[in-house]
Amino acid sequence: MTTIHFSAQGISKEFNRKLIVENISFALGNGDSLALVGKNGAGKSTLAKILCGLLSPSRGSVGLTIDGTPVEYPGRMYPHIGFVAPYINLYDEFTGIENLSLCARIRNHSAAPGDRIEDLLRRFSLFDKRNDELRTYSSGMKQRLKYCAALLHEPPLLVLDEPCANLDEEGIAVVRAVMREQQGTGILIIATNDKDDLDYAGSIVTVERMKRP
Amino acid sequence: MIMDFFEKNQLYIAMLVVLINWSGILFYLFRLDSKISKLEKSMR
Amino acid sequence: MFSPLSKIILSVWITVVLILGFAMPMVPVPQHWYELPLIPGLEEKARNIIFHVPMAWTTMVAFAVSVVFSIRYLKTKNYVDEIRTVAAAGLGTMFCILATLTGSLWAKFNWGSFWNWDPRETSIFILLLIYSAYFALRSAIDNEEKKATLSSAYAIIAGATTPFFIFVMPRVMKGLHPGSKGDEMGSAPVAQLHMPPNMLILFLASIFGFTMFFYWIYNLKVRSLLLEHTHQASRH
Amino acid sequence: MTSMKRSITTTYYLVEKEILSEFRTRYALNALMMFVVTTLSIILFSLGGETVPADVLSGLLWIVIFFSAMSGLSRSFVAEEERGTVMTLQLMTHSTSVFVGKLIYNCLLALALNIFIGLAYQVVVADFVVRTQSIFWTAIILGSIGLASASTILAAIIAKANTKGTLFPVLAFPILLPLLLTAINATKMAADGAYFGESVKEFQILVSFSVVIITLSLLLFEHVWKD
Repeated sequence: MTTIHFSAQGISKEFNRKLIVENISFALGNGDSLALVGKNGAGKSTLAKILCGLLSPSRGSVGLTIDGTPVEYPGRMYPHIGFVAPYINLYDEFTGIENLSLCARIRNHSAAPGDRIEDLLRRFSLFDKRNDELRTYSSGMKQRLKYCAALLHEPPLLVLDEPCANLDEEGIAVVRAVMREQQGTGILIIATNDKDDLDYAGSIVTVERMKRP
Repeated sequence: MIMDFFEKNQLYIAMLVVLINWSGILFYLFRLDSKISKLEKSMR
Repeated sequence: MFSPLSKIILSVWITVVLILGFAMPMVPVPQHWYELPLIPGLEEKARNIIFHVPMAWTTMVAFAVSVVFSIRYLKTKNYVDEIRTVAAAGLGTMFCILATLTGSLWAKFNWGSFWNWDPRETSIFILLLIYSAYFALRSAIDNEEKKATLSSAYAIIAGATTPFFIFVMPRVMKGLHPGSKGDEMGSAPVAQLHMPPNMLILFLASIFGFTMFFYWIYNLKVRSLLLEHTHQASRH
Repeated sequence: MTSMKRSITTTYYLVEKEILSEFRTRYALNALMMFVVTTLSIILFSLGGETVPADVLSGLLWIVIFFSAMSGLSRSFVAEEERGTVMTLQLMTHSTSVFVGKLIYNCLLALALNIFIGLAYQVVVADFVVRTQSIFWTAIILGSIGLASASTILAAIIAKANTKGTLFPVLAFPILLPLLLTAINATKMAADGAYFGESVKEFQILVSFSVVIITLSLLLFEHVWKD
């Protein structure tokens, strides 16, 4: 098992010279989980993107250490992160299995990805649809495939933005199981407004759009 | 006297025109400069 | 940076350059310090060099300034660097248009047509295109931070291609400006100046004066943009 | 596996993904081929049976190449932006690998397209006789690489702007002009039957242009790629 430390120090983000996220700090280790809550438009997704290294913060810093070695932010974060969000898309013109093997290859996961891909497809009940192009998938099925892609490399840090969006009950049950497993091995961060999701969070950070007096 | 000089050397008429334009621009710039300085002071 | 006294000195400096540029008489064989040579074919039009070349020079300076601050912006992500880039590029565009117009007018009476595609005319035209592309790009991006980053990146790429023109253009087109390929006096990438000393001094004084003049307006523009910025920030 | 080797395989799979995606969606290829055929026939119509000097014809050739590159090479990044797969790529790999992958794919596309244009132009335009084929093809190959390298970073820039299609040629033209002028000059020399050695200077300019642009792109790409 990898030892992981993940921390945020005074993260702020400006858009169009306006403050969207203000002064967020926390520190997490193995087995910790965190929920980011806040009103619509309060900057939850922005913060989630910053934590994954997709956006750079205007101020503050993000620190990730894996087995005691600090990871370069944001350039070298990607191998350690799994990220699922409604605004992330996979390739419509490829089939489910092509998308996943593409993921595995680009990520350089040579360690028998074939079995892992099949396991994940089975787990998210997509195995029968694996050879269909993604454009024929429903939005719920696409969401499940995003989970497969995010879990493929067994990331020590899993960030979920609206984890249960578009999912049916069966899907939600699988996602809940995934969340519980992640808490056992690494770090789980969820950005959500769903009360049920909060049961899976050890601590809660409220994101507010600060108004200057 | 002076008029005679300008009648003979018409290039100097053009020079006068340019100088008048130039002084106008300079006047404007100096005023703009002092206005911005004042604003900077009041903003602080 | 710019004290009131130095502004007055600068104003007097350029005024003197303007007066001398017009007033120094042109004679076939100069005898006194104040007399300029009358070159057949150029005649009184030679005075233009005092007024036209500084515009082109200032355009280049403005472009260099905007590229330098673009590099700095990408390093610091500080909006002040972005404001400096924009201010320099805006003024550069103005000087670029002035250089194009004055050059084109002079070319009509010296070389017979308003536009001849000689290397230096082409370079100023390309600079005009780069400036317009820069502002077109800026107007097509809504987000301020993205706008600053992307337009800075573009300015840097554009800046990096300009040295190529110095090598490429003399190879592919005939030059009319002094110092171009085929000039009997010899060719050089940047204009080689064959002038009597008094004219050279006046010419350099003009270049210097207009460069400082650019700096003054640039300074005004940066300050006003900064004011605008703090004003907008205080409203939110 | 060393990290060098790892990023090479990553880049290889990224290029493979681009090619596969192109064959599935036909985003660029079909439209580009039609574009080339239409422009060539417009040129043939307007030339009528007139004899046109070789330098005009070399200029026309590079006009076709420039505009077909403008309509094809911007797709690479614009398509990712439109499909919303930018973040997916960002989560999969390092930005440098993405850039190099796109660059290689664009080079391949530009080479395929321009070799086709070069062949078609020589066959179809009767007045355009290339006396030194070696100069002609070297100019086409080096020109394609230069065109692709400048287009790749500019495509990454305009992918984030609102008016993508119209903006691309506006941004690209002043930057590509030294390349185009040099390539036209080399093509002219090829038509005039110059020796290969005479055009070495042209090729040096083309190569150094690509080297400068690619180096700069690698430095700038991370800023452009990440919001």
